[in-house]
Amino acid sequence: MTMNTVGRVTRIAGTGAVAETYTGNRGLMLEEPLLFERGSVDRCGVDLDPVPVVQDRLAGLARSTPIGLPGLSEPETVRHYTRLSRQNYGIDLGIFPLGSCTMKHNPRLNEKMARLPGFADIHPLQPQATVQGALQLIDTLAYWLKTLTGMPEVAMSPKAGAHGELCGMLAIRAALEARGDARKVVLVPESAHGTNPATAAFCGYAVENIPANARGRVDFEALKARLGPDVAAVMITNPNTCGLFEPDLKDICDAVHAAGAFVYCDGANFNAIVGRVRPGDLGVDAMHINLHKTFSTPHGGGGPGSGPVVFSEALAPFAPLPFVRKTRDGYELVEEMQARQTPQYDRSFGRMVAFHGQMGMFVRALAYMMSHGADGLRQVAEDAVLNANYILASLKDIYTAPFADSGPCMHEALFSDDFLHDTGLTTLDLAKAMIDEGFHPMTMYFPLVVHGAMLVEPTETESKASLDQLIGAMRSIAERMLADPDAYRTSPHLAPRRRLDETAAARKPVLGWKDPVSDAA
Amino acid sequence: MTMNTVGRVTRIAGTGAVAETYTGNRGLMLEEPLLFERGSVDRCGVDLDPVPVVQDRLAGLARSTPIGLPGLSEPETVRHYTRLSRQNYGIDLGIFPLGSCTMKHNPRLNEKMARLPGFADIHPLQPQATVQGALQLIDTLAYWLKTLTGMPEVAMSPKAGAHGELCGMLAIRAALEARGDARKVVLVPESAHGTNPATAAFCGYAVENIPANARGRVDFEALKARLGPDVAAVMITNPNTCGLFEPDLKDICDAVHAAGAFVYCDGANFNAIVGRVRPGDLGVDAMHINLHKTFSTPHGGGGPGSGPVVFSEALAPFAPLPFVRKTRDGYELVEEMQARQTPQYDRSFGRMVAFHGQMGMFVRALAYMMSHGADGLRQVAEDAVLNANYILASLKDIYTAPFADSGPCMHEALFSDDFLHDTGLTTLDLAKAMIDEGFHPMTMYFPLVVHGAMLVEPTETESKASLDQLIGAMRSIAERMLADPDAYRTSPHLAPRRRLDETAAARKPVLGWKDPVSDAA
Amino acid sequence: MRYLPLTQPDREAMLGVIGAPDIDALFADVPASAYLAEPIAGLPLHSPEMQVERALSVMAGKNLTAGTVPFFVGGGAYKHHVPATVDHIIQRGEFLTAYTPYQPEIAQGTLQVLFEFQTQVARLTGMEVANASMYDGSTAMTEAVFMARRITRRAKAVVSAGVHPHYVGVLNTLTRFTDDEVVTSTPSLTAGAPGDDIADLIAGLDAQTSCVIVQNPNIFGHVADLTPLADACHAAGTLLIVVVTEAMSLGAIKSPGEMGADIVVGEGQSIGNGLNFGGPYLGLFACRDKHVRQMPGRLCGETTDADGKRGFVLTLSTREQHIRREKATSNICTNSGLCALAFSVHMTLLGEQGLRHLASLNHARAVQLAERLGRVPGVELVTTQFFNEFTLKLPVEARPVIRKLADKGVLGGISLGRLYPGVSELERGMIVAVTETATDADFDAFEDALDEVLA
Amino acid sequence: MRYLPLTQPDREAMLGVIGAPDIDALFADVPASAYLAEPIAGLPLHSPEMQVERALSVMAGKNLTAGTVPFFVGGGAYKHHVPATVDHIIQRGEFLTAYTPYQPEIAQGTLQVLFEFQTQVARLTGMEVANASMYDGSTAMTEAVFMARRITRRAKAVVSAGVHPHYVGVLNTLTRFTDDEVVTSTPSLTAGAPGDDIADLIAGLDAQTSCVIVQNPNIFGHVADLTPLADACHAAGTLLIVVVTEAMSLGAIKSPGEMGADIVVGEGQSIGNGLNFGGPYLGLFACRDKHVRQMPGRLCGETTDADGKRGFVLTLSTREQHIRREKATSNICTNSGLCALAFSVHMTLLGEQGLRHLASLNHARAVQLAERLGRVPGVELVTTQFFNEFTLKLPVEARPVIRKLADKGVLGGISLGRLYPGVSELERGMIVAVTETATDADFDAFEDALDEVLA
Ligand SMILES: Cc1ncc(COP(=O)(O)O)c(C=O)c1O
Ligand SMILES: Cc1ncc(COP(=O)(O)O)c(C=O)c1O
Repeated sequence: MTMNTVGRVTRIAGTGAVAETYTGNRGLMLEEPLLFERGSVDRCGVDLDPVPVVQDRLAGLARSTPIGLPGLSEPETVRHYTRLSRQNYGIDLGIFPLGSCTMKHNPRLNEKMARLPGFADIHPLQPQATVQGALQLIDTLAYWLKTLTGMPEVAMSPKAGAHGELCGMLAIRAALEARGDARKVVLVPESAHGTNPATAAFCGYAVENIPANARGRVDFEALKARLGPDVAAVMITNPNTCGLFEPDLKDICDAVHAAGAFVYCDGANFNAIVGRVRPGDLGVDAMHINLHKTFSTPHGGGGPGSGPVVFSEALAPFAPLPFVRKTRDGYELVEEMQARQTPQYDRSFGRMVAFHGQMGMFVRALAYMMSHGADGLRQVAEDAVLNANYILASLKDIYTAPFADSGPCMHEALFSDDFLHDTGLTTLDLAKAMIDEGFHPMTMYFPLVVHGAMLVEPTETESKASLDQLIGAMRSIAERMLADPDAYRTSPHLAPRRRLDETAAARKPVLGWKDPVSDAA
Repeated sequence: MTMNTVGRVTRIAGTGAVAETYTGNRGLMLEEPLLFERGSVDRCGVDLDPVPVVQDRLAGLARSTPIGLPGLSEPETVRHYTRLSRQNYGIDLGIFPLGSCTMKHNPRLNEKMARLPGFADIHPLQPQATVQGALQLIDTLAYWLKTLTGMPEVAMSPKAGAHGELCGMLAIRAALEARGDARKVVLVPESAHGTNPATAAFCGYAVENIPANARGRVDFEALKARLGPDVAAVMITNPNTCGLFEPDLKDICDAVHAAGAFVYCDGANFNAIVGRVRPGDLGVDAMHINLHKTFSTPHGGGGPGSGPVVFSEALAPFAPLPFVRKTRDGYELVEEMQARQTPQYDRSFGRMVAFHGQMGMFVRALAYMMSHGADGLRQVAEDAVLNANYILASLKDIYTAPFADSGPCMHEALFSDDFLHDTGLTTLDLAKAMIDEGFHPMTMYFPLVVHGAMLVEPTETESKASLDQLIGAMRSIAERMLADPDAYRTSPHLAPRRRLDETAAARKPVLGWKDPVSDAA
Repeated sequence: MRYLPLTQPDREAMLGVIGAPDIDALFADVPASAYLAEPIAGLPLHSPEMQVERALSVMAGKNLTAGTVPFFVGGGAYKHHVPATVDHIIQRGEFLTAYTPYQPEIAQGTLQVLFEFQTQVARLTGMEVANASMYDGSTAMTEAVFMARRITRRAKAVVSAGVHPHYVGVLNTLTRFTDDEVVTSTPSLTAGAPGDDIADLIAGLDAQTSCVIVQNPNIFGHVADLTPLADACHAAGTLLIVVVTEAMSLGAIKSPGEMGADIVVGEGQSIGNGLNFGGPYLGLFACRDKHVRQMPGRLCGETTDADGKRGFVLTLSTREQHIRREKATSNICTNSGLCALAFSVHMTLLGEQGLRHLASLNHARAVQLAERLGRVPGVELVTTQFFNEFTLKLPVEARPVIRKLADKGVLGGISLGRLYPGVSELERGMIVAVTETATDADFDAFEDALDEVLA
Repeated sequence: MRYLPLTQPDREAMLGVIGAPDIDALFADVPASAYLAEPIAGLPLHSPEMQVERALSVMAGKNLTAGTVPFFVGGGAYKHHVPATVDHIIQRGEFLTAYTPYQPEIAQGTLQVLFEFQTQVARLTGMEVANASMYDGSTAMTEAVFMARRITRRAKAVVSAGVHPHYVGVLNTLTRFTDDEVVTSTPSLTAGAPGDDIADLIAGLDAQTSCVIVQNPNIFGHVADLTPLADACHAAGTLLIVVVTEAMSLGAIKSPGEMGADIVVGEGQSIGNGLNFGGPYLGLFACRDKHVRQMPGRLCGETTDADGKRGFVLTLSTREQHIRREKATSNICTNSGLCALAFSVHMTLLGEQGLRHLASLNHARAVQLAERLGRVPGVELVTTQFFNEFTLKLPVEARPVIRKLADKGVLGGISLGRLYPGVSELERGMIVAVTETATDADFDAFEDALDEVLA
């Protein structure tokens, strides 16, 4: 029988019943051992054709030593992963209000479309004549993205938001070099997502921070003061990571351009303005779009995503290979060969990935865009902003809301744990209490400009009833925490695991399974 | 905040934490209101083309009054059903040892094949030339079923086991009438499944019971004694519902035939002998096969199933319409028209369903059979029997095993709650304790011939590790029940619901939602 | 073998625990003469997933798929667009691989769905209570006749000429050997009201009649007001059973309940379920509260648990075979649970607003096509009041016309010759169904092809 | 609109709570000049699911699907049979719709999968530790070069001529603006060992060389023993980075780890993932324990919870951008989580036994086809030691041959002319990949078509 660590048998209050079980399971909350504890190298969940006898051509390099890959029969495999899945939360289960992540509904139509063999079962290097439909799809999606952003060009191959940032910053680099101007400094607001400075550094820029003003926006004066001949670009997020629109963005763009630099816009928060504002109208030079946020492709527990980047006229010539062009009799994929042969393509800064980008995500995103249409996408932004403001308005009397006085927010509401100060409880404790209530918590401790930040992004795919339940629970948690703080220092209690020791994990990392026997031997 | 009924606030033992939540959720165990509480008639989760304006032709019968069907947006719909699904147990979660139900692994290949548009998107009344592949599939499956059972004919259209029984009993009736012999009595062993007597009664037979002997088999002497000119048929289950092979079945068949009657075999337990024994070799005249048991089509929370019936030469001419025949240039579906025109078909007793049976299940079953092949299916029976005997052998020292002395069982192990007699606990209590341990319980109180029966059918798709865990838990529960019975009178405690009041449900049935407002008005 | 977890060492260890020398020892009860020593001859051995997929894909490829051609076949099975969400939900392992909810504490998912389904069906049909599903519409109809017999203690059932002939066939099969008397008649293609025999049905009512069974819209697509029939039935102590083979019609047409039906049975395939060459489908069964204890099939009911929380259970099982055996209201056990889930998910997506819209769309499109085809020379529109299906009378026999249309890649409908073999007055009739899935291009293709075939 | 739950009354009530007169008030920060009053022009309005499905199906229908033709295209993306179970699992909402597991108490499913995935990848590559995935093989390779620079503090990377030219292209792009020096060379079709420059690589090692990057099997399919190269690298203080673009090969060929690699990167698409026209794919990244703190990407590690129960968390995040910002080891955030799940499920189904079998099957089939095609007049088999992919030298330029084969319904491989535009020595080369999915009939069709095209 499983006991808690102190070895007591716990009884369920109000009954004589024992709370621990022999299996460690608790009704439908099931424990699952590791594959390496369950499987063995001689088990197998596939049947295969017999291997014809041939003289091998492996250069004497046949793999002969044991690999250590356990297998399972098919029934065991299904069960292993199904049981594990049930230890996860997902949008399909409830609201997932992770600020900056735009966890919206993932339509199953998109999944179905992405699995059409005509999209899922074609090879990236098939002759172009055999993939005209795929190229058409990419071209159509590109058209939507350009039209929605009001930008003249788009690079489709980046694999995620951060990869899109890289693409944009490389294009800026290429444009600067093309004019013989090796500027090296990139200005990044303090509130920026970590990928922004990391990206800039990744392609060789020096990063400098720009402070925020008291209203949670970029300090325009500080920015202007720093502009100069060494500044290559400003990376700015709009709406920013405090969930606020940057009202000066147009002016910032003008000032940056006047200083001979470029504006990279982090478009992770495009959901707040899609159909309402075209970033091109604000003057940005490059912006990535997370198809896995605004355009509903699923996050899959960490990926894959897709991060197309739109470009201004100034950067368009430098867009990466490959790309799709509409020709008189179809669609052409412009790769190295075509770029060599075509003068107007030879300024491309080159290839960012082995193939043409995240086709699976393109199909999903286009299905989503076509479903919503221009009218629906506009409604998306409106409802996303409405939902966030409803939460802000409903909680700001009890939760500290650092920028609530400066007006409405966009698609996410920012709070902090200041109001818990006297209890010794923190944002972390509050998040864990939400887990017991059956919610995924909000984003914690981001953006860094607010201490103990809680960033709540409901998205437009939450109903009012869902928001009301979240608001009710968050109010109730806050009230209970203020009244009885000790009851909330060790949450969660009702999840598959209690609080996990992250410090111990990092101190002596165990990053893979070690077989007890073989490793002891 | 949700409280338990007595209104106390429960704290989690060993911490100051409160066990109840505002939402009623408990971590990942989520509560979900009824659709009728969540949705409303003006919400909608689909978009549709606009309706062209026409002069209607509804005979003045347009539906004008409110219907009361609430809708939900698509995200809410996905969530409603996903949350509900998580309150269910299924084979994908763990062993589902319901005796007589053959809850085996449901391969996903079968699901994929059944969804091929060439099978899923064809109409039953398309011209035959446009559905030759579908007719070929039915004919191929029929061939497998006939070959596996050693019977010359099969009726494919019955929709489930009980419907197959009906089919078989109607064929017997037709055969008797064809020889002008209006016998009306059907003999059914006490241990038979309820569908057997119900079916016999449904098509106008009088049902009489045959007792079981001390070894859990049909009392052959009693049966022989009852045979006579009024007996139309004997319905017998083999392996029987105690999980035992009927060793006298061949002799029974001979005796029944000698008395001018027929033997209907309930083939629900075919999984125990598939590939090892052909029922045709034992002399039965008709037997249904639950494709949703032996051949792995999923149970779907209650259905659909499929119950093809194999026939002996004596009954073959009476098989129902429609059926498929291989012709020189393809496959023919024999319906009423063809039957009228073809003398050898005119003895069919007629049609059992509107169309041709459970095509979706046929595809799955054939995919399963082809995957296993003749060799694999034989191994299925062996492993199913081995698994059941392993459980029997591992538990019979503590669980009462009424027939364990009479030798090995087949595919299921039968126990009773006799060993709990002094504790006042019953089969029901034991089943509910298994729920807390994370298992679906065995079949309870069936067959009726054993008091407090527990019928455990693991199937061949359970691993030894899975059986060992079940056995360990069942031993542990039994030991704990004997030691501390009071702790187990009110299980389950850890499932989404505690014990439900079935008596109250039946006393004043509430079989649908009543809108609080409109019904009060 | 990929579905079998036991390894050879497992098997040996387990035999050891059992104390059996080998696997054959466990089959000792099987007579030697019937115990096979080798895999059954004539069948292939096990096969990799890829090979099975290939072989079945070849078979599937030989069929002409509804979604790829102009498609107008109905007659009790309809091609509607099923949202992708539906299929996703029914593939959740917790729904797909669960059994009948006999352990309600860990089956609240299935049970709440059934409770919601029952409510949806009751409201859709305009009745008070619905069960948790039957096999299909045809078997549900037979069960309704038997239920009427139990309620009225009369044995004569009168079937309208407008009822689907396959449904009538099923009823005839099931009553062939019982004491039930079933009165049927052959329909006629009366212009404007094909198969409408309400007046005759009323006239024929007598004190022996347990029930009258009428289909609406009927097999020819014709829609009728059943209220006078219901009134007459009730005056005669007879139950009115209404059959609905196109559930979508209930979004547009007055419900059977509103017209006075006592029992409503139907085919629910149209909502949430694909064509599937005829199965699995979804039998709907609804009636009045007062008759619930005579209903066949499973019922889910509300109750509370030991903590006082709301929950659901299967209930009134004293009607059922596993409790009542030969005295049960039916022998049904396995039903159409997963199809009911698909129905319920689709209905939830639609909601009342969506259902009404979709039904109107079906109707309007059918009106458009009917009027177009009615203008094809030599073609007569026989059904003038309909939902999404109507009957045409062609200048020639319909069966070969339909085959020729198929050769041109148009699946144009069902010939009455196929449904009523040997009835020469009907052989020029053709039933055409139109749903939201048919495009204008499909209409054009159909009209052109029909023109050509009839030319 | 089906994805939007708010109704108009909801919106009004919510605006009331907010105290905003209308929705525009919430967008007050947007400059009027940029605030659009109407839906954006040039885009269609919202569309029913059925219409979207139809439009996309038309596009999909314009592509020649690998599964429908004899198919031999490889070059870093391979068509293997993916069991149906894999797709079922990755569609579980709890996996599909979860975010990165930042709240481990309710993400143990994803986390345990990652822990298992990391272990599988480490063992498969013969390394000590693997991360939780990168975008794809090509970006993983660039990250490996940057990691080597951090470890060695040297800036010169030497790339073997046998590395996939697209991978080299990605590296060149990323290093174009940094201080890194990348040494590349053009391969030659040396009979028996195309692209094999190990001797040159060894000869060229110097004290500035941070890393040598070599692909095995290389782009021409050629398999080489890397042990001498590894030894030479280590003697020079240089790291050996091995790229594997066909993960399946690791079931047949000695692992890079066994041959002395310091970092192994690869494309994991082959296992569990479809072709998808190039993405999403799965970057594999593995190294030695001692270098783990210089690794890019997420890592999942084991720990315990407050009750002492084992659990998993993301760990060592001080390497990552969200903590370290411009000092992070990489800018990667979103990775290929769901593709890693698919890989892991397929690998679990295979197990070591299945993987070895499948890899042998691939190899044997490739040997069979290589020997057949090598006998076609005028065709030379250039790669003689390979796994499941080899290069042929045709008597004529390969690009048009491949197009003509496609016209005959055979997708026969990749022309080197496409991969190496302008390198005339390579233009007659053609890379052919053979997996378990190719049948004997496919072989026949390929040989016949090639015969005809070359005739
Ligand atoms: C504001 C912001 N920028 C950039 C990113 C990086 O995007 P990705 O994770 O797709 O690389 C994120 C993702 O969380 C983000 O929230
Ligand atoms: C022994 C036996 N006979 C008959 C049946 C009835 O089969 P079905 O539920 O498919 O109608 C069952 C099903 O549980 C059974 O176990």
